Amino acid sequence: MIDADDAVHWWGLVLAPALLAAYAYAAAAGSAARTARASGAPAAAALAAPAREAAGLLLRRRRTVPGADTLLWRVGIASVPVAAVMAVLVVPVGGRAIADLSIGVVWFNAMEVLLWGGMWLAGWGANSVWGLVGGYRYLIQGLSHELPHMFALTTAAVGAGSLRVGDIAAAQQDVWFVLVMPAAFVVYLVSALAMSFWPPFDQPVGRDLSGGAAAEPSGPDRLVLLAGRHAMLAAAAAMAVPLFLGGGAGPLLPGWAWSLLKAAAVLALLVWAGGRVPAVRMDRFAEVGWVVLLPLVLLQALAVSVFVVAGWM
Amino acid sequence: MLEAFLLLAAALLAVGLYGALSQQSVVMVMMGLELMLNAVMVAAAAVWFHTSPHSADGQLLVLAAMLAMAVEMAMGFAVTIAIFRARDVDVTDSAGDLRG
Amino acid sequence: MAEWTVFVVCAVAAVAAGAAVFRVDSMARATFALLASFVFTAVPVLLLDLAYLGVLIVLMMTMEMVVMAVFMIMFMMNPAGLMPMTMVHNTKGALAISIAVFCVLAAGALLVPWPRESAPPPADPTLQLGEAIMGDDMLVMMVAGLVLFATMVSGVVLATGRGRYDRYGDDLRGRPDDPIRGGVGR
Amino acid sequence: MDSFWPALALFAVASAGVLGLYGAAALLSVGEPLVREPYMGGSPVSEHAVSRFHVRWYAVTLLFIAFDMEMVFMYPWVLVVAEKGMHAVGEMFGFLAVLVAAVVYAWREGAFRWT
Repeated sequence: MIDADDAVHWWGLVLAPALLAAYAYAAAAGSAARTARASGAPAAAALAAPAREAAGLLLRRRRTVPGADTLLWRVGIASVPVAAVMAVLVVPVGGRAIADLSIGVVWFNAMEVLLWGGMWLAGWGANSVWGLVGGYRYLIQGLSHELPHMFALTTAAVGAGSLRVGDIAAAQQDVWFVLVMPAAFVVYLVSALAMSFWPPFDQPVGRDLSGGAAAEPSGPDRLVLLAGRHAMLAAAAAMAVPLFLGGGAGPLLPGWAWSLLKAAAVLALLVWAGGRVPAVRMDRFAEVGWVVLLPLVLLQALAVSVFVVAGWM
Repeated sequence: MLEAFLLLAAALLAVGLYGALSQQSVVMVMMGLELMLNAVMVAAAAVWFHTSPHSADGQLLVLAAMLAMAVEMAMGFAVTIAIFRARDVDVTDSAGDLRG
Repeated sequence: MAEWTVFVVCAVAAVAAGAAVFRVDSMARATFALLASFVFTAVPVLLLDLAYLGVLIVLMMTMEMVVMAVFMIMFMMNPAGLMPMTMVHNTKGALAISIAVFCVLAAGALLVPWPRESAPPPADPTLQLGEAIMGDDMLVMMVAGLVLFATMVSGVVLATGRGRYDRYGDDLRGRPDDPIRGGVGR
Repeated sequence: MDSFWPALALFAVASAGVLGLYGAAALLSVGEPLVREPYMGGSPVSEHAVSRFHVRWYAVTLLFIAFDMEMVFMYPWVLVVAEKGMHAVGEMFGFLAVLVAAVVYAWREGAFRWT
């Protein structure tokens, strides 16, 4: 455990968080441009909007609430971006991850679940009703999408017979998993939106709660929470590439370029879909997640397992 | 190194036992039980690594402890909800009192 | 040496967080102290080459402790610990018993001549676990399936205040009388 | 054998990033924090938010805790299914079918509805 493994790419410690930040910024800029275009403003000016907002949040006088549990509040908010960065530990770019753990899929799952605690604490710590309700909304969304999400991850792992993300990407030499397991891919995308409470699953920070879990955080707290949310969406989009889209495979360009391009495409799809799909209320989604998505992805997993055992994959 | 892991497990078990014995609320008692099962997991993992890594029994014991924890939690909460609904209490001392 | 440092730091933190569970007033803090204790014990498990089980502890315990927090807030009279109050009985006796148990276990841990295995651990403990689950120890999974089934059914029976007959009426023919319509079905 | 040192290092990098943001804000931001009542749409705040909160979906949590224990077995199963063959597929999906039966029962009882 102490020896530096060959599979460890230490330079990724700087590069991966930087890339994640760039993708998170792109997601923020993309959704700002979409909003601007919808309201008739020039979309190009919106590309700098997230930077302006971040600078404003850094400079602004912060607010706090009497009776807030500051320790838990800060820990909860900070855990959102930290979990997103930790999740990309196992995400390969062109076949090279920081550390391609033998249980990479479980690692990604565990890091993404840390947001449950983080978001609930972000809501609870503020001593604000809206924030608290937002935190609870995030939990019921998690309870609804997490099992289908886990089975979607497992389906990709079954296809490769390995929990190592690098092996899963390598197993798609002949055919990308998105073609073999489309239902798992769709469920994965739905859960990617839900885990980063991106529209249409943005009820935890919904307008009807005047911002929900994000109602009270101000200044750097708010910046960290929102940056973490965008980073989580970017991390989930990046993970879709080795799981379903063949990793770095592609003609002409080198592997790393294909990985980055595909991740950007998935992220663009998620941001775009977020603006097109009507909001999904969590009280409806609970039953849909358990009664529709769960059996659907289980049948998908069964089909893939049979393919694997029969030697068709 | 095995001794160090077992000491950690013993300390966690003792802390959990203290909580399970001294707390009145059902939910807090469950937290004590969870800490004790946590100790079981550490001890099982350490014993597996140091005495019998060739068989998976130690690992299975960790899984069994985790399963016990989940079942204990789910059933504990279900029973607490049922008691709470019927009697409006969540304290072990009152739940033992049979008069309604 | 580095591993030893990590072990000592995490072991001390795990026990301290475990003790904090019963010391803090706020139920939210108590629950997340317990989660911290689990995460800190996952690190020593990772040090034992059990990558899968260590990460699994983080995964499962995060979900379980957040659910625990939900119930803590629902049931406890003073979830944020804003009014000092205690809900304990017989602390002295519990403390004495716990210390005695710790001493016995610690003596056992230090004095028992534990058998040592010279054979190295398997290259992939996760694979070993999978083979055990699907091979000789299949019974574990079978029993687990039945236990989980029983847990789910009895959990629903005990926990839901309104079952089928409450929602649809005695002849099961009315429209469900739900405060909020679900996503699937009537 | 996995090395988790990169994970520890990445945790340090991520934490340093978050702390850096807080540090920058401490240097750049204007004035002391303003202590204000939580936003309630203009209504006066009459009580702490952090009091008892009745979630309406508590039955889902129980089902989830039980069902997610299945993943404990499924992740290692992934590694051996190709080698063990159809018999392993049957075992795992039989196991899952039992749990799905419990989910269907819960659905019929309305456990996924807010009560």
